[in-house]
Amino acid sequence: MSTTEHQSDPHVEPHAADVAHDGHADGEFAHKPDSYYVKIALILAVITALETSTYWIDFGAFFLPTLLILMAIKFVMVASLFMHLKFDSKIFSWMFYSGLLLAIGVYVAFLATFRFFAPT
Amino acid sequence: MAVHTPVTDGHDDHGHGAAHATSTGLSNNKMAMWLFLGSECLLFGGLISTYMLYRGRHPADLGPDQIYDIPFTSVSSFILLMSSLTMVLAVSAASMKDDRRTNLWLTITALLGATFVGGQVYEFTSFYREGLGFTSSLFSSSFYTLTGFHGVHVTVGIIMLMALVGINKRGRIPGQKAEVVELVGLYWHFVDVVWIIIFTLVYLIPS
Amino acid sequence: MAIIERPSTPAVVGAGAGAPAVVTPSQAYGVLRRPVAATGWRSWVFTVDHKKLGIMYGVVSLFFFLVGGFEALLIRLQLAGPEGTVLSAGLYNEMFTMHATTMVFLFVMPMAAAFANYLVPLQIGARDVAFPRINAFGFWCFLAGAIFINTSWFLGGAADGGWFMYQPNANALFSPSHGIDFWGLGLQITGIASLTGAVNLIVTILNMRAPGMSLMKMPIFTWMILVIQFLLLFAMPVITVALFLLMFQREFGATFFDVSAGADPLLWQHLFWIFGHPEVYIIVLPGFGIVSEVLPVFARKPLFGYRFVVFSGAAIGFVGWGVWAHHMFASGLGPVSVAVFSVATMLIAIPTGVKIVNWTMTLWGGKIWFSTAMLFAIGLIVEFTIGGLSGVTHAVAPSDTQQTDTYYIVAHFHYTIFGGAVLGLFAGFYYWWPKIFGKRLSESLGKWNFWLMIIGMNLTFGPMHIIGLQGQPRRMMNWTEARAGEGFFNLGFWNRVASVGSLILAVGVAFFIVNIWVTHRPSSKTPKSELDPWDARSLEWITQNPPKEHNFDSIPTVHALDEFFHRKYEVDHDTGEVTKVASAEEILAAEEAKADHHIHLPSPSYWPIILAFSLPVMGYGVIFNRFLIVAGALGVLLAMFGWALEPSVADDSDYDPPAEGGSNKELATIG
Amino acid sequence: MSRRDTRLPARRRRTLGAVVAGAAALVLGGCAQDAPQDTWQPAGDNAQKIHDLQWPVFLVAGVIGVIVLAVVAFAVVRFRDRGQPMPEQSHGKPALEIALTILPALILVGVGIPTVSTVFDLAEEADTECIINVTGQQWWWEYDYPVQDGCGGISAPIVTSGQLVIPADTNVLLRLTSRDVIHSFWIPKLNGKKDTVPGRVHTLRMQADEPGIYAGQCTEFCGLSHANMKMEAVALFPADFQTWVANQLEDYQAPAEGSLAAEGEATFTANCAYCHQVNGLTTTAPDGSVTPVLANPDEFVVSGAAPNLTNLMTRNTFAGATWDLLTEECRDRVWNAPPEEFGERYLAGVSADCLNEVDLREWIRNAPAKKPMYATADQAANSGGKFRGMPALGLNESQIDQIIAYLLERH
Ligand code: HEA
Ligand code: HEA
Ligand code: HEC
Ligand code: CUA
Ligand SMILES: [Cu+2]
Repeated sequence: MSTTEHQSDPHVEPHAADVAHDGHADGEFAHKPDSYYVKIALILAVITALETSTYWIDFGAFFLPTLLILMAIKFVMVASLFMHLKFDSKIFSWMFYSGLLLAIGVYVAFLATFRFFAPT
Repeated sequence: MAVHTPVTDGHDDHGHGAAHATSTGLSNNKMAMWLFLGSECLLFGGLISTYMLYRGRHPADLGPDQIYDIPFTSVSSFILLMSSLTMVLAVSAASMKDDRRTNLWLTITALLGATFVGGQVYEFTSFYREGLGFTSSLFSSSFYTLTGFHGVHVTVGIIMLMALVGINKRGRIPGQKAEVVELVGLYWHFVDVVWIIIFTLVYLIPS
Repeated sequence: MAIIERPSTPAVVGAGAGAPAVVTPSQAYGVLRRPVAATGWRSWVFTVDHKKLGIMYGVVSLFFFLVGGFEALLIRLQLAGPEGTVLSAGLYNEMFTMHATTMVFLFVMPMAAAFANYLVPLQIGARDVAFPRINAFGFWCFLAGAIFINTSWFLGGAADGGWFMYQPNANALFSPSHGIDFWGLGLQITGIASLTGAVNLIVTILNMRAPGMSLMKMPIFTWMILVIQFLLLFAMPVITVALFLLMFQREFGATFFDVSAGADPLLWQHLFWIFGHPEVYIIVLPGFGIVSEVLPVFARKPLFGYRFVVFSGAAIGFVGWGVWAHHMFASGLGPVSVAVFSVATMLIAIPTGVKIVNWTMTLWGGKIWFSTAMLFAIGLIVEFTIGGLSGVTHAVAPSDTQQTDTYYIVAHFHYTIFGGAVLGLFAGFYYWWPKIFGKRLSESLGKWNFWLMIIGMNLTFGPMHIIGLQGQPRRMMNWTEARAGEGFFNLGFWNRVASVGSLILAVGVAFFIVNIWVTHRPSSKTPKSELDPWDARSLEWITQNPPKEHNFDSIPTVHALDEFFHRKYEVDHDTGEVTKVASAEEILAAEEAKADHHIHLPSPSYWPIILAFSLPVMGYGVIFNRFLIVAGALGVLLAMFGWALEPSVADDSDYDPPAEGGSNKELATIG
Repeated sequence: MSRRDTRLPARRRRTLGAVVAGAAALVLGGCAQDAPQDTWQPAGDNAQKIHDLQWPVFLVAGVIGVIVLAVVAFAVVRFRDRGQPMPEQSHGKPALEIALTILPALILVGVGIPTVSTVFDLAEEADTECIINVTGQQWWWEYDYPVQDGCGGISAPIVTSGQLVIPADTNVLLRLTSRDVIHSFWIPKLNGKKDTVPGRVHTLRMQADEPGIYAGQCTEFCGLSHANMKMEAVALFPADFQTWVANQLEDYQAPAEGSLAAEGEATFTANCAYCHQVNGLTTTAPDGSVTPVLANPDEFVVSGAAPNLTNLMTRNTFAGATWDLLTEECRDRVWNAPPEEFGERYLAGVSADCLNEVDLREWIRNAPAKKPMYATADQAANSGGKFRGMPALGLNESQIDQIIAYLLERH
């Protein structure tokens, strides 16, 4: 239950931070008005609607790239804005995205070695 | 009741969530959560890849194209997406120390999450009735494994949200209240972004 | 619930602080009273102290080293002559599977965790890790998983699919005993230890460094641990997925690897090796970190090219993700994949070479003191290089199709693992022993230990190069005269040499155990070690031997890499002359003089061990009786609930007000 | 504590010597001794390609190793503590570092390029003259020769096991698969190994310069009797190969009426033929109708296959090439034959004088006692009653006599 764990011993003064970080853990984003988040949610809702529309409307060759791009946009929006990565320390972005990019790199390479994704 | 007098020599040696006392100035808890989420990327990546490899391996009449109910899943995906909004509002309320609204938004988030899980349970049962058991085909096993893992994550999130509300009501969140809400929020949003990927790769892109 | 203010180490007790004062707390936390014992077994079982946990990690993994070594000896006994009959075919298969599993997951990895746990907070000037209870939880998960896996020996047989457990041979159809179920579930449990440990140590290292210790002033061992933890963080979930698929298949009828259902067995191989290759660097980097500390100390020079060593470590960690398929050159990947992975694998020789060069250059121009620790470190350079170079010959994919699954591979990885990781760990034992246990191990027994191990390992694993290139496949329960050949390279002779070598190796290892006994037996005359027995360089030596419960009376401020050295010595930048300006005792005294007044240490807890030991209950449930799953799950829930309600540090108000007058009084863990 | 260890330098020098000698020995290994699976004695194109690639790599690795050891040894001797003052606290020389990073990179480019080209070379299939399907199963190999113009022409399918017979100096393409778990096909003197994965077909090129027997072994761990899953490639001059093909396709010759072998035929039909196929074997029902005896091992064996025994006595080994069908003396005659005479001796097959009856009898009496297999009733319980391997059939000695007599005629 890491959520309730405390730092046991943060005896250290903040010192010249050697890892780049901008902004503080709390601060700026905390003061974003609720309407800001509602707006983002609206955009997300629209994108989702667009995505789902591919079920009814044929986008032809654009289908796959469009879906993937929309997915990536949604992902990044939630991560940057709702999860505050954009406002928070770069270290967090770096930790999360290194996991994500590693996962993408490794698993895409792995699927590629099968040459086909799903033979039917 | 003994009162602790802060030590004045600059060594803050007991620290309750003193986010600024760390070498990077960042909170331990939050960093731990982000690391954990980075790690989770490889977990879900593995499950998604397994699904991608096997999604075409099924009897002709029991594949993704026959089974999925896109309109239904779209609605439940939308609900999960909106729970991210209510979650961020809870975090925002918590950071303004507004307990009442924090609890309200947390509760709504939990309810939306529960709706999503309910939808998933419904989806699973209807698939099952159509003949798609966990062991029916490679497609079904990898589908249920992937979405099941996600469902378990959501469920754990719901438990955390409700626990948060419960503890919050008794004024018992240890440490910094806002941060705990934020941590649960990060987890919750992560579960949501994973679904964003699953929804696109699994449901929308036909095999 | 009483809070006992307890001076933990007599050395800390200020004048007059003899009797523990008892105060009444304002609040009672948690479901149960917290454990309070400061002595006896309870002080170990419920501890959250990183040093105690480190020692427990060490003791348990050393035990498993002996177990894994015992299994290896049985293997070598079986192969000492043709048509060996020491073990039956089935038992032989269990033996090498469990030998590898034990050595990798229950010895090297947790032994590295032992060093990391004990030393990282000390090296960065912290009083504990970031999440002490999670730390305790990790240890108990490791122990619970380790015991769980090994109980399979008594419950119908151990896993028999080889340590990479290729599918479909590991299906229930082809391996009907429960061994593989134990293996999969057990590794899942020990995996939790690795994952939580990774998060914990990364946060600790990034966030809890002493003032002034920038990343580039961080001791190199801590750096390597940081790299390893990132590898663990990202590699463990991959094996987790694989193990879940395995479990669903064996227990719940899924068909992930069942070819008749259309599955592709290569899925398992990819998942395993995506984990497995980073894993081999997880195995070796602790050793690299240790010798990077030991070599400078005994060459009396700073580590040559510290930055290069740091970056090459990170580079190894990174490139290590792109080469997994070199374990699959013969699996039928197709020429394009094979070519790509072949070249990628060669790349790894570059950063590793950087390390070898830097170690060698650290020796160059030094003033070398051949302590046992130093001998092990030099041994590592030599033996690992041999293993690394044979690794490069595997990387050449076409040659590897002649080598893979022969003893030539077995030779490669024992040279890298034993010659890299294990020799490094032994260097660490001898180097840090006085720090951890307050006494030096005997140097003369240590020399015996070293030379017998070096001779033994070369006699054991050296001939395996020949055996392998002569075409003897690995995982063979026996070999026959018919295919042994004649002349200098005949398999019979070299198998016998390897078996004799393994006995010498065992005697070498036994010397280590004897050394511990001789040093610590009740009647031992070994004196307490000096404060700074090796003229060391890094921060962990600015503490008592062994360190106080709270490590540092005051947190040192760091000005340089090799902080301790620079406090002891003054370096004239023009002449390069080095003069001693202070003794270790003086430096420590100065630090203790400005001791902090009010140190809160994290408090012991029941929950980590309860939570951890609920997991194997669930494991037995999965295998034998679904009812036990529920029982275990209840334990998990109860423990999580108790845990959540219990803060790791008591509220300020639960401590006595700080003592006036600046005595070195430590306020103990609450009860 | 001893701060100085004077033994060390000597030891280092000895190590150095040993390593140089070892490296030299490795290089010379190619022309040294006679282990049947030596990977340094290529006897065909493909193995030769690998060899041409690997010996320079070993040489490079050996030289690097010797240099590293020499430098370490020198440093250890030269810079040991002889009471000199504290050394200069130098932190490194970036130029040197960079140079020593680039150098290995260049060496690796030198290794990488031929590696890649050899990988593609070995994957070449266009020049194939002959195709053979190879199937692994616990714990033996089956070879089937599809009807083809290649291999000098094969007019009807041939199924055999244990020994892979190929025409010498011909590019043969093996199509590898498996019926149960993963195995790996490896004849070191002819090519590297390739896994046989159920559900997949992998290809592997084979070519032998000269007639002879080339030993190999399954090299992917495949369960209980992995160690007893061997195989041999037998190369014959193309003309001899044609003879072999013709032999394999000869019609079934029933044993002479009233002979021991004839009794054996009946015993075999009753006890063995439901797993083992003997092509052309028939059975006469009480009503006089004659039907071919078709084995259906899929009902009894997990992998669904048992070796085809039609021409058992044309092979030299049995049960995963683990035991000889030939007595030691006769075996040596074949294995040590000069290339020109090899074909003739091999094609002679196993005569009554040459039969290694001891091992064959033991096998028929109680196969699992000889070779660890999963072939008792309770072991089979978890696999739907099917065995992995050949069970003990509980035959009496006279039945075994009959069967041996019968098998001896399977030429
Ligand atoms: C500690 C563990 C460890 C380490 C560090 C390594 C390091 C390396 N390994 Fe090893 N490896 C294993 C443990 C390890 N390995 C294990 C356990 C297996 C088998 C698993 C199983 O099948 O059970 C295995 C198997 C294995 C294979 C698969 C073999 C097969 O099964 O067919 C390959 C193939 O490429 C390989 C390659 C390498 C390479 C290139 C390195 C490199 O990192 C080595 C780099 C080091 C050097 C090269 C030496 C120093 C460098 C210089 C002096 C510079 C100059 C050098 C050159 C220019 C060449 N290893
Ligand atoms: C950390 C990893 C590690 C370590 C340290 C070792 C150490 C040793 N290994 Fe291990 N080994 C592996 C990892 C490791 N191995 C792996 C991954 C495999 C592949 C498995 C597979 O194919 O699946 C393998 C396989 C393997 C094989 C090949 C088996 C086969 O393919 O059939 C052999 C054969 O000789 C072997 C031998 C040894 C020996 C002699 C040691 C020695 O170094 C051991 C030295 C230690 C001791 C000798 C202990 C001392 C004991 C005593 C002093 C007393 C006895 C105990 C009591 C009284 C309680 N190992
Ligand atoms: C239930 C099936 C089964 C029955 C019945 C059976 N066998 Fe077998 N036999 C096998 C299998 C499977 C193998 C391969 C075992 C191995 O080598 O691992 C085998 C192998 C052999 C071999 C070696 C063949 C080769 O080419 O390597 C011989 C000879 C043989 N059996 C003879 C007999 C005889 C004679 C009988 C009857 C008396 C018999 N078998 C009955 C299943 C069976
Ligand atoms: Cu077949 Cu090993
Ligand atoms: Cu590897």
